Amino acid sequence: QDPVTVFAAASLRGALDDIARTYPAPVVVSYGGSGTMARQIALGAPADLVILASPDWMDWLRDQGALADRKRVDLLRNRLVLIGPAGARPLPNPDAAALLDALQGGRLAMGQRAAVPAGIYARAWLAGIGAWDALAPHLAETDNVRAALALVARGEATLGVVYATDAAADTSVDVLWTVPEDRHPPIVYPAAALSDAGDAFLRHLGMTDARDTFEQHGFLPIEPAR
Amino acid sequence: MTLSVHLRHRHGDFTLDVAFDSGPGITALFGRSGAGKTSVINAVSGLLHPDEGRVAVDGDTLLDTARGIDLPPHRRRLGYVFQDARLFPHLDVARNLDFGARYAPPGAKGPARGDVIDLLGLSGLMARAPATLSGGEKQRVAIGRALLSRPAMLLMDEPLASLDAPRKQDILPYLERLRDGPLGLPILYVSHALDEVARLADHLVVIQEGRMRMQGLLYDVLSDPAAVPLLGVREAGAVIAATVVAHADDGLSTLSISAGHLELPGVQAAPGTRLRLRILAQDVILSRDRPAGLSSRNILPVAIAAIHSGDGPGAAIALRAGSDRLLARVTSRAVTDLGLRVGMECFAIFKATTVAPGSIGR
Amino acid sequence: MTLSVHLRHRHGDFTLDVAFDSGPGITALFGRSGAGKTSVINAVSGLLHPDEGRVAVDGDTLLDTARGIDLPPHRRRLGYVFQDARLFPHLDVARNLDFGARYAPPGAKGPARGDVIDLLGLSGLMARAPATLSGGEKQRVAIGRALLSRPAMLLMDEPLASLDAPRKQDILPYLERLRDGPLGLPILYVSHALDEVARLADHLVVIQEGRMRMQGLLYDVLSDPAAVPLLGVREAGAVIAATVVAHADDGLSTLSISAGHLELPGVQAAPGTRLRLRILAQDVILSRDRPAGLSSRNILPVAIAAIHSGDGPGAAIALRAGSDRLLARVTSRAVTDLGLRVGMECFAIFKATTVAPGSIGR
Amino acid sequence: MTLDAASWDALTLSLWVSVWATVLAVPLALWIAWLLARRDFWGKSALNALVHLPLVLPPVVTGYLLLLSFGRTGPIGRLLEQTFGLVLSFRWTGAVLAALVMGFPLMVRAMRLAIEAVDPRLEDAAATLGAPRWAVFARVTLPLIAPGVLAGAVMGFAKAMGEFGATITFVANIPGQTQTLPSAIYTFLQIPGGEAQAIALVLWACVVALGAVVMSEWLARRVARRIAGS
Amino acid sequence: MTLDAASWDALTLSLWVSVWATVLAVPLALWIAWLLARRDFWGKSALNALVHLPLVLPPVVTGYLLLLSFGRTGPIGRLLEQTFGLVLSFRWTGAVLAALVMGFPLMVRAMRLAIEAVDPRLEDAAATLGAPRWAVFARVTLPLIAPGVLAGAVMGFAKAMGEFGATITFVANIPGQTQTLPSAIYTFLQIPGGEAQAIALVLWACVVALGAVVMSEWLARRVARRIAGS
Ligand SMILES: Nc1ncnc2c1ncn2[C@@H]1O[C@H](COP(=O)(O)OP(=O)(O)OP(=O)(O)O)[C@@H](O)[C@H]1O
Ligand SMILES: Nc1ncnc2c1ncn2[C@@H]1O[C@H](COP(=O)(O)OP(=O)(O)OP(=O)(O)O)[C@@H](O)[C@H]1O
Ligand code: MOO
Ligand SMILES: [Mg+2]
Ligand SMILES: [Mg+2]
Repeated sequence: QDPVTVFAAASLRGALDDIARTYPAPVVVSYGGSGTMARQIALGAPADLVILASPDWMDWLRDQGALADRKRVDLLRNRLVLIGPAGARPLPNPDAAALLDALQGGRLAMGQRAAVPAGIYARAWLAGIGAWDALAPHLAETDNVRAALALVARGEATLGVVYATDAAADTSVDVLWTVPEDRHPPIVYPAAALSDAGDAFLRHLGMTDARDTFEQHGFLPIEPAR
Repeated sequence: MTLSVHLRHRHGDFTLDVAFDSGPGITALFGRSGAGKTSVINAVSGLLHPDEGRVAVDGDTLLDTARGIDLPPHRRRLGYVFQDARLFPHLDVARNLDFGARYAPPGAKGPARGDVIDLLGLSGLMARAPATLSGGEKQRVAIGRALLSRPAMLLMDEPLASLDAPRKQDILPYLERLRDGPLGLPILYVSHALDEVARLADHLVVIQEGRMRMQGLLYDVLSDPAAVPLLGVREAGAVIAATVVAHADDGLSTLSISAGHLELPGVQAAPGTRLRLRILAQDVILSRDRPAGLSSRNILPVAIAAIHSGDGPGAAIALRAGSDRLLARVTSRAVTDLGLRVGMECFAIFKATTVAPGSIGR
Repeated sequence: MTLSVHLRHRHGDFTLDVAFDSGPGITALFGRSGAGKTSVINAVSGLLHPDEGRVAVDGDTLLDTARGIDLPPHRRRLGYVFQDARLFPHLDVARNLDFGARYAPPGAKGPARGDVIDLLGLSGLMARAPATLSGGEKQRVAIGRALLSRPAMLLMDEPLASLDAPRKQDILPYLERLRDGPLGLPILYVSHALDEVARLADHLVVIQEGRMRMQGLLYDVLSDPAAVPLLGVREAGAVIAATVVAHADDGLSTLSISAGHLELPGVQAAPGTRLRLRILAQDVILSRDRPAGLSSRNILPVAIAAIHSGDGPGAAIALRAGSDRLLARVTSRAVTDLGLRVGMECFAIFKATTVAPGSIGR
Repeated sequence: MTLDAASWDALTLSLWVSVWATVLAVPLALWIAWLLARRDFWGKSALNALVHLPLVLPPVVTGYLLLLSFGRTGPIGRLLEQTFGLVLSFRWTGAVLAALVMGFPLMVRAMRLAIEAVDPRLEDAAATLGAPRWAVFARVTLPLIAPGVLAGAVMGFAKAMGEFGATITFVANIPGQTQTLPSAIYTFLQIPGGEAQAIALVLWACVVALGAVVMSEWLARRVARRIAGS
Repeated sequence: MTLDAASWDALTLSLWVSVWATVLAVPLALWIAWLLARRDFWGKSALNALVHLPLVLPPVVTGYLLLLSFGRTGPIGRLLEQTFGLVLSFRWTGAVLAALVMGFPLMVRAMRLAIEAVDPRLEDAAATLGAPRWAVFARVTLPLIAPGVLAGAVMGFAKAMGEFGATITFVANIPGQTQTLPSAIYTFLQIPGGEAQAIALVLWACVVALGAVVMSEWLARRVARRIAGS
């Protein structure tokens, strides 16, 4: 039986691997950055299903005509959190001054502001609270969220903005504040099937068991699927 | 075999402009350091591409810039013994020796491997890396390597300069045998040692500062008093032909030359063999009367053909001995004291031991 | 200056085991190809670390394996002329020559740069890259480079083998001047050419297959009939001391030796100078009676000191001429015919031109 | 240092890919190195520049360029598929290509330096002994540059083992098919708590590549010793 | 090929970082290359292996290891900060370190091959002329290996221009401070429609690095011509 090939955003790895194990057919998942994968799909990657961390890239794929008339769904949600080293004092609803104060001359780690989805969301939040200009000189932007997490975990950066899923798993960081979902564009993981096999697996991901697994890994289900 | 070389080439300030044609046997290229000897031999081998020129061996044109012919070195079949040995550092002596064998045309003749190894004393060195050889050992391997590639002609650039006298004495007769034996291997031989040249060469080409100064049969060039300044006073001397007559029990051999008989020690050739004797001008003593009671046994009646007095205290005397020509160098004072003049008959004395084995060629 | 060398070293199958002590002046190391000459000189220079040994120059220990002393080459101040020239390919001739100057101790004496360049004929080559030099030109630059590093001693490994005879004749007297002049530069000189050795050396060390066979003052070794087989029959000959008496207008000079007077051409030294004459055994003719009417002007009364008959057809005759010793090589037949025996008085004849400029040392 | 099945797959795939990349690249690199070292021709600078390109560009860009040209819709990729049925993108074969391209400048440089150090007079000597040009190369030049070729091959192999950006961009990160060791390491680093496994993989990468380095040193030393004699 | 201000900053920063990385690495690489080529010592294999490590490891891992050791909380980073006041993380200095480390194996290899090709008999000759060991190196070995040193420097420079993974992991991507050309290119590639700007930057990267390649060739050719004479 041919395996189902899934191209998925790297941050989904833990959850998706667990779910794949419960699927009757073999599933292989190629993890990568959203932009890279979108281009690969557009250039003929042999994927049955693609799950990105960025609606923008899914829109781009659609514009390229790569999705044909296949089904596209928003599969999962995630939350943005402000983190600091373990034991740091919570920082609810901070403004620019509070953030600068908490940085103590250090840096705020986050995904690259324009390229990494988590960075885009972080920027939207900071801009929304009028703190972007003040904080911009104090950022440490990375090429993926995990690298931002590592900077905080290693004590290189004082604060960081990452996904709740990332923060939950690392004991050397604490969540100082969870950014309300209305302060940034919705963090959704859009998925699109590219074949019948992909379609079937996508349906499996919508089932209760799978959704439970995602939730165990800190993801939030999308309210009633479509 | 004929070798025809016409070259014109510039390296920086130095201009090479040499032309000579020579017959079969060994052609010696003689000249001072920097005269252009290596440049000539490189052009013959195909390693130097001269500005203009023609090189032909036995009528086969190897190079002709006018006609756009320039055979690559590997198609010229010339075994080259370089001035620096140029052994392959990654191959042991045996593999260096055997390097060229496979490229020889199927029927090519050449000396037997075992003979070459024995002659050059290489049997103990076969497994050695070139880096561990002494200077002379390297050069011997280089000679063997060139011979074993079965070339149609040998090019040798001062091949014996790093060898000691006894080893030279072993190798010189072997080169003669190659030249004279069934192989009839012609050799273009570069040297600044006139004793080697006198012994080996049939044809002599003298170059000086890139230009050809003299060329011709060895016998003619060496007995020409005009060559004395070119070759150097100490090195001048005639070469004459002799035939072995008999060997006595005490080791002395009798040889006949056109003017009479000579007694020489240590001659290895069988009776009847024709040899070449080199008699250096400075080794000949002249006497008005036939002297008696001398340890020297070789006394020939000669006639004075010419007297060339140079700038220095010496004079070169050309002698006719039978049909041969000899050269003697005496002091001007002796010319006066003995009243030497052209046409006078007198006696030439030279010690039997004077004619060294190295000067006897075939 | 004294040089003391004691070495024991193995390379593979070859064992070097050499010990000699020599006085001031030039010490020649003579031996066949592969005898171990380069190995000895390398150990002296510090480039070869022998298994065991001691090297001292003038009492300064450069190497003593027993005491764990092994000065690095750059602290030995020995100018080494290599068998292969080893010029620095990235430097032009001028920069090669000047390479060592800055490392000489401030007060070190040495020949003037201009003199070295003139003598070696390098002035036209100064801007050239080593790769464009001929074999002989490279070697001349190498000699100049070693001299200009102002060494305390020179090591020369067959330095003249790639040079033509006239160039050798230019350089040999210069080496003598270095040795004898204000610099008093001692030289360890490797050669397989006995004429160079006879002319230059004060001390002679003969090695064969890695072992020292003979050593001593040049005069003693060369006039020892026992050395004849080691040095080669053609090369044997005594070296004697002479004093210049006068120069005549016709270019002949009169020299006095202990047994009388000689007339030689082309002697450049001023009256009163002491010279060295090499008289090859094979160039000496013996006569029972004083001969007359010969072009040869040098006839000395001698007494036969010993007769060594070898295996071959020749015999080595040791002669006493005044307080000097001469060596003559004659045929065994001549010994019989002339009735030569020890103690007999007779005459030794050798041509004035026989003693070549190259064999006259100081 | 125990590995799960997927990691084992990644390790063996990386080995396989690296060996192939090295084996395929060596002759090509040797040829280019020889051209650059010994020949003068029009466009030599351009060739030299092209060879260096994968070094200069961020690996992701190289991977993207590979995808554009060697992908199934790219000009070369289409040609290869039509004529040889060879598909590179998203296959292990593509991983070989990516590794090969990324290691190529290192190989060419090492080999070129080695070729430039060969004394052309030895090659001349071989020619006078009758050896045609290819034989001179095979019997004189090649043995003399063996240490450089080996050095280049090891560099290429090591680079192939470590190549990530171009590979993941060109052939993605499909376990069992295109997931090489570096991709697997990257993937582990993307999940919370994946560090331990990532470290195990890193150690394995070190073991393999350093084994290759040590082996090549040993070989090079043997060659050098033979030349020095004894 | 017109660039916005941020891209210009990235270009000039990359140049600055690459020049520094090259200048700092050359002497160190030369020393290590000399040790590996000419000395025998305990731990030589380990040193050799260590030098190759950045080649073998995925760049991100190297970056992570740099962060662990040279970060402000890392053992070496803390030491550097306390004793010299030198901070590497999030500074251009850290980008220099990352570029240096990544290019190091390439440099060492090229230089080592060049050193191994030098005839030690020439060094012996220099010693007999009185030159102490460092002078032999400076006046004989170094000029003879100049083409190899140059080759190594160019490889290191090119690699520094192209380095991405280790740099962004170690010093992140701070515009004007640590955003190098590859980081900028990567960023553009991750934005839908960013290709045009990415291509402009790629072209600039090519121009700079290939300029360096061509210049080094020209220099090397001059050296070679001087040795050949004329
Ligand atoms: N590339 C070059 N540029 C300038 N001059 C050169 C070049 N190559 C050779 N020469 C000169 O040409 C002359 C002839 O050189 P060649 O090597 O032929 O001499 P040779 O007769 O073999 O001398 P030797 O006996 O010393 O080996 C020399 O003076 C040499 O300096
Ligand atoms: N590494 C080595 N391994 C084995 N044998 C060696 C090694 N190095 C030198 N030899 C041998 O030692 C002997 C002496 O060599 P050396 O170079 O000292 O000779 P040489 O007297 O200078 O000879 P030449 O006049 O030919 O230069 C030679 O027979 C040589 O083959
Ligand atoms: O899924 Mo991402 O691209 O690591 O934020
Ligand atoms: Mg020559
Ligand atoms: Mg020697």
